[in-house]
Amino acid sequence: MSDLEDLYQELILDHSRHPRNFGHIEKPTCEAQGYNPLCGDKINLSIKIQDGVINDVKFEGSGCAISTAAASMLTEEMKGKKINEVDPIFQAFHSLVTGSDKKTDIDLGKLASMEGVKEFPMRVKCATLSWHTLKAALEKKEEIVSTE
Amino acid sequence: MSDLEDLYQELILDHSRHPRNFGHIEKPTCEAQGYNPLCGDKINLSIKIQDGVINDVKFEGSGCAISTAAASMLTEEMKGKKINEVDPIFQAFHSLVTGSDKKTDIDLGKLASMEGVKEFPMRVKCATLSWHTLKAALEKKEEIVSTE
Amino acid sequence: MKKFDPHALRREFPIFNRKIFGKPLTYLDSAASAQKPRILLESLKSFFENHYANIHRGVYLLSFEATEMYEAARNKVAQYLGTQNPKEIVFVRGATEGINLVATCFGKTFVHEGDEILISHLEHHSNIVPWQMMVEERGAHLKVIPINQNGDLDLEAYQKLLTKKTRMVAVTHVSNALGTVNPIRTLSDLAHKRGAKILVDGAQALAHAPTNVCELDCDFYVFSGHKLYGPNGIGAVYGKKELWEKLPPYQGGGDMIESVTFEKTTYAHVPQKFEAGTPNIAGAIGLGAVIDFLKTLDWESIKIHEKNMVDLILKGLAEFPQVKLIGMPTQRMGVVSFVIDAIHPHDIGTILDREGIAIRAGHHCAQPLMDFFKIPATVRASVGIYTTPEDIQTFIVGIKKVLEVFKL
Amino acid sequence: MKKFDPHALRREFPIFNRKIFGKPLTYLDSAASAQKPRILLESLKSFFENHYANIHRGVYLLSFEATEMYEAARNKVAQYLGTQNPKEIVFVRGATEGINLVATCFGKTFVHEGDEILISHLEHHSNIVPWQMMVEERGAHLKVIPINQNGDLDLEAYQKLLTKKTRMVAVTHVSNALGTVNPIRTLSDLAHKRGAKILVDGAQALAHAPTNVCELDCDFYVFSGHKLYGPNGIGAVYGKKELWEKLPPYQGGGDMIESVTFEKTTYAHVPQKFEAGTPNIAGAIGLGAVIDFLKTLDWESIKIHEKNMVDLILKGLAEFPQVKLIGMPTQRMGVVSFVIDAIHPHDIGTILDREGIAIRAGHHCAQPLMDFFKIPATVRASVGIYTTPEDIQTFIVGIKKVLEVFKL
Ligand SMILES: Cc1ncc(COP(=O)(O)O)c(C=O)c1O
Ligand SMILES: Cc1ncc(COP(=O)(O)O)c(C=O)c1O
Repeated sequence: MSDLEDLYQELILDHSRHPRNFGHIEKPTCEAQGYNPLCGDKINLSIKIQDGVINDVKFEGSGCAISTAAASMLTEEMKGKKINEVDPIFQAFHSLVTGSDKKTDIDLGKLASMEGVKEFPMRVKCATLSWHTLKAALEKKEEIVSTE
Repeated sequence: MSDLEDLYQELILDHSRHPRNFGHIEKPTCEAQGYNPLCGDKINLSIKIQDGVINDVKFEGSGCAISTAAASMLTEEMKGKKINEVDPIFQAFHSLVTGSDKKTDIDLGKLASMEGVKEFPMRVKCATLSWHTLKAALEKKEEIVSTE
Repeated sequence: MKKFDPHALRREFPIFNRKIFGKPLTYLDSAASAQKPRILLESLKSFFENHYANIHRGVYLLSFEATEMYEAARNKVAQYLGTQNPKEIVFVRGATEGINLVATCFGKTFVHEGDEILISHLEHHSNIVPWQMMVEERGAHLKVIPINQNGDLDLEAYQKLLTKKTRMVAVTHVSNALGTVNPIRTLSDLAHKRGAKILVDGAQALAHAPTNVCELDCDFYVFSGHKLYGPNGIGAVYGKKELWEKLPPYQGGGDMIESVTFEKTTYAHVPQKFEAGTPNIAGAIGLGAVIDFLKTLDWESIKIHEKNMVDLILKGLAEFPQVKLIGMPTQRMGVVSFVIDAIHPHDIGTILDREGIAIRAGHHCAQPLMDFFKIPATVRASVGIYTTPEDIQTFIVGIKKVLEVFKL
Repeated sequence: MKKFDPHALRREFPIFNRKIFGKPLTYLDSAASAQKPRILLESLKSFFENHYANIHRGVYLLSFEATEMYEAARNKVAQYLGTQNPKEIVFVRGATEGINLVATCFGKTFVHEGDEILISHLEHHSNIVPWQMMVEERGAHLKVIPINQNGDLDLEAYQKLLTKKTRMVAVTHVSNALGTVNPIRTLSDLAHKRGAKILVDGAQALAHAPTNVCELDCDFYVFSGHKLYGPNGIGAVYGKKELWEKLPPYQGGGDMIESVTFEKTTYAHVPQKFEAGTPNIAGAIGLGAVIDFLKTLDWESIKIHEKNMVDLILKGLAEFPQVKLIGMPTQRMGVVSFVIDAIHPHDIGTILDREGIAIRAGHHCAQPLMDFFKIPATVRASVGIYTTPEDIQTFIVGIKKVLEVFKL
C-alpha cells in the first residue's frame, strides 16, 4: 500500500464522511473548543461524565478528513472509558501517529487505523486536535485550544 | 604628493584652524543654516547685499577641516562678487571637487586648493555644504539645508 | 531583452533541482512567496564578502559602498514603480508593515472621529486589520466595498460609499485569493474626485507585471520583495512626496532623527524619517539585484505566457465536474481558487504534495472573502514566471489522483 | 569547543580578503555592524536553493521544512538568551523595532497620564525616541538616570528616580558610545522592588558574551542580528510570557490573527500575535545558523581576548598626549571613544580609511551623551571576535599618521 492509500484508507474515509457522534450534548458536564490554524479546522467537544466515566461525548465542527475521522473515532473509543484512562490512551495514540518507538500494550481499537499519519508529520496536528480538545475539556480550560 | 597630503594641504589646514570671516553679521540681508548629518557639521551663513553685490559674508559653526576651510574660503572669494556670479562659480567649484570633466574658464582663486577632494567622494558634501547654504540664503529658503 | 523561454528562465532558479518525495518540484504557490533566482544569492554573496558595513554616517570606504548600494536599490525600486523620485520610496519589511505604517501615520494626521476608511471585500487581512486597529483608535469607521459572485468589485456601490467623510480608500491591486485585477485608475480617479486618498496593495500585482504608480495615480503603493522573487524581510512603500511630508514618523530611533535632546527631537527628511534603525541593508540590495534581473525580461511575453498557464489550469479543472471554481473575475491574474465537494482543501494539499506539487490550501488570509463564498477554505494554484505547461499537466494529473484516493 | 585562535577565526570571515586602497582591511567598527561568517551565506544558500517557501499554513513539504527551520531559529535564539520557552521570543527587524514594539504595546496597556518612564543618559537614540513618542502620546513623563564623568550610571540617583509612578526602566546593557557595562541585575532588582518593569537594550552586549535573561531577571531584552555577526533585517525581543500576554498586538495583518471579520478580529497567541505578515524567514534562519556557529566558540577565551584588544587600544592611545579619551567606565566592553584636540573626528576617519582602517566618527546616535561631554562627536574604535593585535597596531600607526598629516 502506498503512503497515501494507507493514510486515506477505507475506514478513515468512512468516518470522515459519516462522522459518528456528531452534534452537541445538551447540558454537558464539560466542553471545549479546538482550533488548528494550519487548516482552519474547528471543533467543539461536549462530554457527559458520571462517576468518573465518560458517559457520552459528541463533536461538532468542520475539518479535513484526518481531523474529522480522528474526532469521530475518538468519540467512539472514549465512550465508557474512565477519565483516568484518557491520558494513557492519548499517549499511545500520539506515539502511533508520530511513529515514536514507545512500546505500549494499550489496545487502540479503531484508532489504530490512523497509524498512516506517521508518514505525514504535517498532519499530526490534524489527528491530535480532538485529543487536545478533549484534554482541555476535562481540565475545564476556558480558552480555545490551538495546535500552534 | 599623496592623496591625503593633497587634501590636507597647508592652505586648507590654515583656513580650518584660522577660519576667515568667522562670526555673524548684524542685520544681515539674508542668512541660512546648513547641516551635514554625515559628520554633524553645522553652519550658519549671514550675508549683506547691496545693489546686487555681496558686500559682506560671515559664517559660524563647527565642522571638519574640509567644511570649515571650504566655508572660510567661500567667504573670502564671495566678498565683492555679484549675486549672479555665485551660480557659475559654485558650478565650477562643484566640478572641481567632484573631478568632473566640465571645462570652465572661471578663476576659482584659493578655492582651487580644494581640488584634492575629488579623490575623496565621501567628502564632497563637506566641501559643498557652505555653498548649498549660500544658495539657500540667497534664495531666502527658510528650512535648514541638509546635504542628505 | 532576451526572447522569453520559461524553461530557460526556470534554470535560473536553483530550487527546481530539488526533488520532493522523489518527484520534480511543481511549484504552484508563487502567490504565497516566489522562488529565488540565482542572482539573488550572488548579490548577497558579493555584498557580504566584499562590501559589508552599516550604512549612513560611515566615513570609510566599505560604509560608503554599502550606502551607495542601498540607495541605488531605492532608486531601482523607484524606477520599477515608475517614479523618478527615489525619496518617495520607503523601505519596510513587506506589504504588511507598509500598510501598518501608512494606516498609523496617515491616521494620526488625517483621520478624525466619524471619518471613514473604505476597503473592499477582497482584501487580505493585511489590508483589513491595520485599518480596523486605526479606526478603532481614532473613532472612525471602516466601510467595505461589496463584490459580486464573480469576485469583481461592485463599482456602483463603491461610488455610493465614497462620501465626504471618506479619508482613504485601501484596495488590493490583484486579489491573492481569486486573482481579480481591480481597475485601480478608475478607483483612484473616483476617490480623488471625492477628496479621498488611495492606497494600493500591490503585493500580488507586481510579480506579474511591472506597474506605474503615476499612471495608476495612487497616493500609496505597497509591495513585498519576497513575492517579487526577492529576499524576505524587505518591501517598500511608494508615497507621493507631498503626502509623506505631512505624516508623522512611524518608529523612533537612529537615522530617522535630525537631532535628539531629552526635551525635543526633530526628525529627518523623507524617506529617512520613516526608516528608524538599521534597515535590512542586504535585503534592499538583494531586491535591487532581482529588479535588475526582472528588467531584462520580456514582460509582454511573460504576461501572455502566465495568462496561458492560468487558462490551462482553468481548462484542466473544467474536466472534473467535482471541481467548483471560486470566483470568475472579469480580469484575472496569476491565481485560480477552487474547492472539491466532499474533500477538504487540506487533504487535497497533502495528496498533491506527494506528487511534488505545491499549492496552498486555506483561507489565504482572506476570511471575510471566504465567508462571502460560504466556505472555510479553498485550494489555490498560482503561477510565476517559471511556470511551464508541464507543471500544469502534472497538477491536473494530481487532481485526478486526489479524486482516485477519495474514490470520487 | 575549539581552542580560540583569532587568526583562525578570522579566516571564517571572507571580507578580510578585501583590500581597501590596496591595504588589508582593519575593521574596527563592529559596534556599528559585525562582519559575517562564511556559515551565514551557506545557510542562506541552502535555504533558498533547497527549502524555500512561505511558512505557516503551508500543507506541502517545502513549506513544512521552512516552517520548521524558522521555528528552530526561534528556539536557538531562546536558548542563546537563556530561556527555555521559545514562545517568549518575538522576531523583529532589529533592536530599534523591538524597542518601538515594546514601548507602543506596553504603553497602551500600562502607561497612563502622569506615569514615568526611566531611561539613562547613556542611551542610543533607539532607546530614547520611542519612549519620547510614547510618553507624549500618553501624557506620561520621561526621566533620565544621570551619569558621571567616567560614563557610569549614578546608582544613587537611579534609586531616587525610581518611584511609584515608574512603569518602565529602559537601559542599555552596554553603551555603544563608551562601552560602559551596566549592572543590569542590580537595576532590575531595584526596579522590580518598586513595581516597575525593565527593558534591556542588548544591541551592544550580545556580540561580546552570551547572556542569560533569567539571571538578569529583565522583563524584556532586545537585540539586532546584524551586530551579532548575523544578517540584516532580523532581531528579536525576549519578553516574559505573562507580560507578552497582557500586551495588545503591534502591527495588524496575516499570521497575527485567529479570525477576522469586518466587525471583529481576534488575535493569535504569543509570539505570532506580534509577528504580522510574512516575517524575515531567511533572516531568522541565517541568524539561527550564526548562533549555532557562535555556540561552538570558546567564549571565556574570547572575552579575555577582546578585553586584551581593548586594553591594547587604550595603551596605544595613551602614547599620544593629543588624544583625549571620552568615558572611563568602571566596566567596559568592546568600545573605545576618543577625540583629538583640533582634529575633527571626520577627518581622522578619512585619514584612517586610506590606511584600510574602518572606525566610526560621529555622535553614534547618542547626541544627549555627546552633549553631556560637550562634544559634537567622537572617534570610536570597536572590536569583535576576529580582531587581532595586528589590527590594533595598524590602528595606532594610523593615529600617528593622522597627527602627521595635521602636523600636530
Ligand atoms: C494581497 C496581499 N496583501 C498583503 C499581503 C501581505 O504580504 P506580506 O506577508 O509579505 O507582508 C499578501 C501576502 O500574503 C497579499 O497577498
Ligand atoms: C545600544 C544600541 N541600541 C540600539 C541600537 C539600534 O540597533 P538597530 O539599528 O540594529 O535597530 C544600536 C545600534 O546602533 C545600539 O548600539
